[in-house]
Parts: sequence; C-alpha cells; structure tokens
Amino acid sequence: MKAAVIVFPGSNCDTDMSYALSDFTDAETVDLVPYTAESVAEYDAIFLPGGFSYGDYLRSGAIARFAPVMQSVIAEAEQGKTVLGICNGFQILLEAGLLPGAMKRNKDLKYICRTVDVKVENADTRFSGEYEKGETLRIPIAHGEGNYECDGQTYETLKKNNRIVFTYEADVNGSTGQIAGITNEAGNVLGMMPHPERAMETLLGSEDGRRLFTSVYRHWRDTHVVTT
Amino acid sequence: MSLQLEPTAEEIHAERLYADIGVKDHEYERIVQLMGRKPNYTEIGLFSVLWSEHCSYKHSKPLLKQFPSTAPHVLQGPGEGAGVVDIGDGQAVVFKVESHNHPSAVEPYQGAATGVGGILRDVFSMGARPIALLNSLRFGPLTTPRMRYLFEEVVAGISGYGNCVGVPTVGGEIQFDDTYDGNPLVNAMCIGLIDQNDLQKGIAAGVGNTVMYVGAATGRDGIHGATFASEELNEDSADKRPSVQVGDPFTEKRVLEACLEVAKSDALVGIQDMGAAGLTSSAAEMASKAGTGIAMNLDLVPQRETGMTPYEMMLSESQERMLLVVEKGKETEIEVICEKWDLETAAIGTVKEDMRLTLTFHGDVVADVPVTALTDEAPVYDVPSEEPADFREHQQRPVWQPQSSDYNETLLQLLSQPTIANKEWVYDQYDHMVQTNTVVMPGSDAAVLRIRGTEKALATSMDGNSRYIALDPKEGGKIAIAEAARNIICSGAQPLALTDCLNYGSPEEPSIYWQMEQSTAGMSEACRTFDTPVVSGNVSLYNETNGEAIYPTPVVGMVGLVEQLDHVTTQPFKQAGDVIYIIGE
Amino acid sequence: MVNVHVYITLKEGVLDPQGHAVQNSLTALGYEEVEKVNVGKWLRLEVADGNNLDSRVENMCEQLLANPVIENYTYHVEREAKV
Amino acid sequence: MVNVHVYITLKEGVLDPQGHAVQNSLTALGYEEVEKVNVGKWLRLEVADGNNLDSRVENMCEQLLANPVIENYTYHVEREAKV
Ligand SMILES: Nc1ncnc2c1ncn2[C@@H]1O[C@H](COP(=O)(O)OP(=O)(O)O)[C@@H](O)[C@H]1O
Repeated sequence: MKAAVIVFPGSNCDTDMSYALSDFTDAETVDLVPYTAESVAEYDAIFLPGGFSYGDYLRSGAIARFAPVMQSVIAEAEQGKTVLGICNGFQILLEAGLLPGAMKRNKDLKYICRTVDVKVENADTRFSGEYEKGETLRIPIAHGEGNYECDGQTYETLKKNNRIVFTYEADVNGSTGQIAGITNEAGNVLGMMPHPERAMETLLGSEDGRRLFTSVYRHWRDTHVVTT
Repeated sequence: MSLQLEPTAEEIHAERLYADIGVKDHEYERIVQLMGRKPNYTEIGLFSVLWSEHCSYKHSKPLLKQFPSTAPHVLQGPGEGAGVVDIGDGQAVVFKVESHNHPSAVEPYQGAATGVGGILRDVFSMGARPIALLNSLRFGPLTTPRMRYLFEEVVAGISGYGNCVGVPTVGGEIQFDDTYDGNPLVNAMCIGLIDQNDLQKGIAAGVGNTVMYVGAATGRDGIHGATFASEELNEDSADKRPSVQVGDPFTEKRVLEACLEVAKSDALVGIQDMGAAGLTSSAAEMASKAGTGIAMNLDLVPQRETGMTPYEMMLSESQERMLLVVEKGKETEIEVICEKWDLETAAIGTVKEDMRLTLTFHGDVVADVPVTALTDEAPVYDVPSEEPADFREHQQRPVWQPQSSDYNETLLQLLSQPTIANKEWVYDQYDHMVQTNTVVMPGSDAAVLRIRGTEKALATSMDGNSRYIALDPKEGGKIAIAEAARNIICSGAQPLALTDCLNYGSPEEPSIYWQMEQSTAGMSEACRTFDTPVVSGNVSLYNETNGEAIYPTPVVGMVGLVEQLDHVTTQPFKQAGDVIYIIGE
Repeated sequence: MVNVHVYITLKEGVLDPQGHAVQNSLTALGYEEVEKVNVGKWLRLEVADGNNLDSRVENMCEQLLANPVIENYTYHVEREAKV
Repeated sequence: MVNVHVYITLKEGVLDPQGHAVQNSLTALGYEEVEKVNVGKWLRLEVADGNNLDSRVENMCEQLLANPVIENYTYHVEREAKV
C-alpha cells in the first residue's frame, strides 16, 4: 500500500499520522505530500491529517478545501479510492462536499483535548473492519470545532445506511447524534474527529487507534494482493 | 505621523522628550556622550528600547551573575535565544521562559498568545524543534468578573496559539492571590529538541553578508512594548492600548517550519527572533555579538501599513518575524525555502565592519549609532537595597499550628481553593498530546515527553511560591528550586538544568531590591546544591499597580532526563494494599 | 473601488452555541431585555469595481465565504459618493 | 421587540490575520479584484424595546460584545414596520 499524508500549511498532525502508518502497518510507502502536489493518483490511500490548515481562519477547512492538491484528492475519492480525514482532515472533507454536514464550534465554545470513549457503530467498513461492532475505544479528541451538524434528513440517511461509524459515548461537543465519524455513501471516504493516530501505544495512554490503520491496510491487501 | 513632524534633536533635548519614552536625564546625557552629538528621534527611540529594563537588565544584571550557569552538560548558557543542554546521543534540549505580564493585563487573549509565540521563536531560532510548552500564571482571586475574564482569556490565548502551532502544552502552574489583583503574571516556557550539529546562533558575522527579513510584514503593533513592559501600570495604561500586538499562529507555524529548514542550510550565518523591540534589538544584538555593524535600508522592510516612519519600523513589535544573516550570494537558497512556506522575505541590509548600526530611509541616513553604545554600554545600576521593616517581625512570629476539629471538612475546604483545586478546566483546553510524545500528561508532578527513537525521556515542571518568598526571600528562593527538583525526581528523572523568570515590583524601591537579592541568592545556592545550572531566563520588573507591588515571584522551569522509559513514575496511588511511605522530615 | 459588505449567519434552525453563550452573559449582566442573540460574521471586501460585480460577489459567497450547508448570507455594495 | 444589529471590526492598524488569509484565498480562486478583506462580527439581538435602548446597547457593546482594546463597533436598531 502506498499512503499519502497531505501536508497543508498549518497541518500539525501530519508527522503523527505518518508514524502511525509507517510504524504500525505494513504500508510500503508513506509519503508526506505537500498541498501543492498536482496529483495523488499514484497512492492507494490518502490521509488528511489534523491541525489548523490555513489557521482555520474563516471556517475550519474552508480555505484548505481549495488547496491545489484537493482537486486530485476529490477526483480520487470519487473514483472510490480510500480517503481518511481526521479532525481538521474531517473538516476539510466536509467543506469539500465529500461528506455531508458541517462543523460548528463545540457547544461550550472551548477547545477540548481529552481521551474519550468512542463507540464503534459499524465494524463493516474498510476503516473499521478490525474492530467489533459495539466496542468502546479510548481515543483522544483535540478540537475546538467538532460540533457536527446536519439536517434531520441527512441524519436519517446516515443512520439508515450505516454510515455512522463512530459515536461518542457522552455528549462531548454537541454533535448531532453524538456523531464522531461518518463515511460517504460509497464507503470509501471516512471523516472522524477523534485522533486514532494518538492512540497507537500504551506508553501514551491507549493503543485503540491501531486497528483503524490496520483495517485500512488489510482492506487494501485483501483487494489488491493475489494470494497464491 | 510623518517624518517632518518628528521633533528635532534639539527639541528632544530642550523639551526633555526622551523622558516620555522612558529615558532618564542622566541616561540621556550618557547617550549624547557616547554618540558625540544629540540623538535624533529615531536614534533616541533605539536607545529607549535597548536601554529599557526588558532588554538591558540594567537593574538585574548583577543578580543574574550569581547564578551558576556552567557545567559539563551545558552547551549554551544565558546570552542566546535559549539555553542548551546536552542529553547524550548527539542531541540537546533547548529551553527558556519569558514573561508577558503587561501585555496580558491589557489584552489578555492576545497578550498570552503572543507570549507563547515569542518563546517559541526563541527556541526555534536556535534551530531546535519546539516539543513542549509550559506556563506559569498568577491572578487575583476569581471573585470579580474582570479577574474571571482575564483568567479565561489568558487560558484561551495560550490554547489558541499553542494548539494551532502544534506544540503540546504539557504543564504549568497557577496560583491565585490578592497580590496579583492589578497585575496578573503570564510566564511561558518552551522546550525544544535539536541535533547538536544544527545549533544556530544569533550573530551577524562575516562582513559583506546579507541581512534578511523573514515572516510577517511590519505594522505599528506594540510600538514601545519593551518600554511599556518596564513601567508600572496605571490609569493611563489604557491609552497605550492601540499598540496591542495580535498573534497569528498560522504564520508562526510556517515561520517555524521554514526556519528549521533554513537552519540546515549552509547559507545561514545567524538568526534571531524579532521579539521585544523588534528590528532594533535583533539587529543590534546580532551585530554586537559578532563585533560587526549592520547597515539597513528601511525602504526594503516589508510593511503592512502605509506611511510608517523609521522610528515606527524600528520599534514595532509585530509578531512572527525573524532576522537572518545569510552568506552573500546564497540569498536565493533562503528565498526558495520561504517561498515554499508562502512567507515574505526581503534582503534589507548588509553586515559592515564599522560596528555601527546605520539606517537609511528614502535615501537619507536616519540613524547612525555605534552598536556597542546600544548594547554593551547600556547602564547597569548599583541599586540601594534595604531589608523591609516587617521582615524581622515575620521572622519572630511564633510558628502557627493550624487547628482543625473536622479534618474532612478542612480537607474539602483546601481542595476547593482555586490554587489547590484540580486544573483540568485549564489543561483540557491545551492540546497536550500533539506530536505524540507525551507520556505523562498535565496533572502529575512533572510532564514527561519521550524522545522518539531512544529509550529516554524528558521531565519538566514549572514552580514557584511567592508567599514563601515574601516571608523569607532567601529560604523561599531555595524552596522554589527544591520544589522543581522534587517534581522532576518524583517523575523518574535526573534534574539537568533550569530556566527562571524573575517577576518583581520596582527595583528602584530598596526593599524590593533587597527581596530580589535575597531570593536570587537563595535560588543560586540551591542550584549549586542540586547541580542544576541556570541556562536561560527572563526578568520582569515594575509589576506594580498604582504603587502596589506584587509579592516577589521568581518562577522556575526545570528540565530533567529520564534514562530509561520504565523509570517514569506518576503521582496517583496505583492499587489498594500498596504501602505508603513518607520520605524526608 | 467599492466596499462590499457580506453578512453571514447560521441558518434558521441551526443551533448557535455562540449566540446562546452571549445571550446568557448579557442576562447575567442584567440585560434581561435581550431575548435572543445570533452571532454571525461581517466581512468587508475592498473590490475593484467592474462588470458583473454582483454575480462575482455571489460566487465568492457560495464558493468560499459562506458554507451553504449551515449558513445564509446577504451582501450589499457600498459605492463611495462621487465627488 | 426590535432587532439590534451590532457590527464589530478590528481597529485600524490591528493585524487581521483572518482577513489576510481570506484575501489570499480569494486571489487564488481568481478573484483578483479583491484588494483587501477584513473579517468582523455581526450580532443580531432581539431586544424588548424600551427607554434608553441606545445607551443600553452601547453599554452591552462596551462591556461584553466588543473588545474595546482592539475592536470598534457600530450598531443600528431595526424597528419592524408598524402594521
Ligand atoms: N532570570 C534570568 N536568569 C538567567 N538568565 C536570564 C535571566 N533573564 C534573562 N536571562 C538571559 O539573558 C539573555 C537575554 O534575555 P532576553 O532579553 O529575555 O532575550 P530575548 O531577547 O530573547 O527576549 C537570554 O539569554 C536569557 O536567557
């Protein structure tokens, strides 16, 4: 698997994401790809990291969504390639229209950095295949604008089609339906606010995030490597 | 303000205009002597900031000399952007603390945010990647809306800036006391990690080399910030408000990444943050350290506002700017890196042999000053000191034995004191995990950060207790160091070295100066005992409101080394049945 | 050169945590007459006048300045009085 | 009930990193005619009409809504047309 971690000006979880992939999966290549890159077509999976792209000015993700590389990211996503956005990456995917809904400021208007309980709602995606449905994960959140908002109809559709992959077990930020992560209709694009790349080692508090990355890797292997 | 409206050298002298910008009569006389003529408006501006307490340490230098600052593991003691300590394997840890008390009292969010920005630049200008931030805060009791506002906004400012730049805020300390009611304290500390080969210095060496400007454009922000920080707050302080600096952490993040790339380039000769007193202090200090001069053409300085005068450009404290000295002919190497990070750069001057700071603007020479007059010749005062009248009284008081009839109740009362209470409300707002190295998060004795690729880790803690120091400055000074050392040791680390921030009232008041002397003497003694040299620090004086000084508040930031990750120990009890020991008296 | 003022606010029905917080603070300060607060954005753009100014401004709003999923916008063009 | 609109913007000379970022982004999107952007706030307050409305609103702005250290504000009161 060739993985691209996109670096926008202001990304700050890019190296964490790249460590998560290179130290804990068997990905052959993990590249930090600058926002100016013209194409990401050569990669099998594209990761949009957390941080404050363009300072999160105006709205988080709003300006990054127009970074040069995003045209190719959008095209690849539409062709079914694996795209994962974490935190600011999720916000960018929303702004780019690859996922439905929008982010508002946390309900108590404060930035929150804390490890929270995250429930696996759907273990049947390429991002969550190695988890059990209903399992509770300990994963850190770190965001000021993670209050996910969508209209009632969108919410019903997300629910009906099992597109809600992760929810918070408590109402941490005001998100509709306590949503922590969703996929697009085709299931190849996931956006989530919690930071699995910060939950890779018990030394740092939790290793519950590992299986997200190994799920992505396994999905790629199962669909690309011919076993003899 | 246009150039023609500026007072002439004669007017500055005759009307004592220098006094308005904090220059004393005898200092003015000395400046005239050093220059061999009367300074013009731009020139007196340069002196006013460089000779301010903030930049010259004119009242505190003799005290700082007492601190032990060398040891085999100290690679760089005080004198550069930050101190540098060897941690083995060719790596070093770089750290410093900085105060932003006055700006935070006026505009708490931006004051705290730009404090974080400044200390980050001190560390990455050395070539080190910032890996952790800490802060030490002092407020009055949270009983007034104004104090709650200051507290919330300071925390929000620290969080807003540090989180965005992507450096984890892993620790700090907060105390509330009436003494800080009119004068809250905001001290920020940054720790960086570096390969020793990449160390950079702030020097303007090599005659003929190019002086380059990197980062945000210059506006009229914070003009006279450095002088302001050296005056007491009073009712007029509000009028000085429009000069508030606003931080732009997004630009800082790009400047950071660009500088760390630039630091690896052979083209770079020296680099320094344009912090307090901006272009003035960075240019003068870099030239002074190299024994050179600098000639700059101010027309080439990137400007955010129109019609800026040389005075304004030189004194501006616009944030997120760096001054670089680059080998002649290799400017494009730097430009290419900056362009990649979408940053403004400009070659604005040249390193000269003449040891003068020469500024031109619209074709005219607007300032021409010997560099040493600005830096080395800054006055150092021998200040009278006098034991405060009540000191003996305090000493002779009988030891007070607290009585309690209901220990449960007393315990709950203690725990509900804001100073003692859990600080989760604060540190939940700080991203303390980004960079994924935080082994021990805020809430324990010291924060612990692993050093990726090794079995080692760093432990760090900030401490200080001004009540002890107010009662007995010498013992209190020792206690501050000892507390920091205990916190480091409890975490499984060996204390290495420390940085300190000396927050006091006016040094011109003999009883306050006495407290400064005594407390720094106590600190120095303890530093020697623990073998923890002082490698960097900051001094913040004139912390007074309407004549009322704060308690003497030196704050210590210590760093220790954990040799083996499995030595890391945390504070909480681990399981029922474990035995509890008390060590010590 | 004209000044374009763009006003952006959350759509009706979208909970406004900021507005809510401001209203609570106002009540706490004794301004009980304030019954509702919405917090939105006001952007001032200095724009070279030209053809299609309106449709260009609308495009800017749709593309970047507002997020149509949760926000509404209005704008007005302020032309300096001719001398 | 009246609607009070409060407009808050950074004082002249105060750095507006947000405005700067938005302007750069507009330029990148091809709106080169935009020469400057300032990002401010627009608050809508629903207020029970009454005596001293103006001075009350001014107090709200000074006390809470705007940060007088770095921001300027203006407001206008929109009275609904009588039926
Ligand atoms: N209290 C102190 N203890 C030790 N060193 C200090 C202290 N105060 C200042 N220094 C050192 O003096 C030098 C100048 O400090 P400062 O003027 O704060 O630097 P900057 O220009 O980066 O703000 C620095 O090397 C700093 O570490």
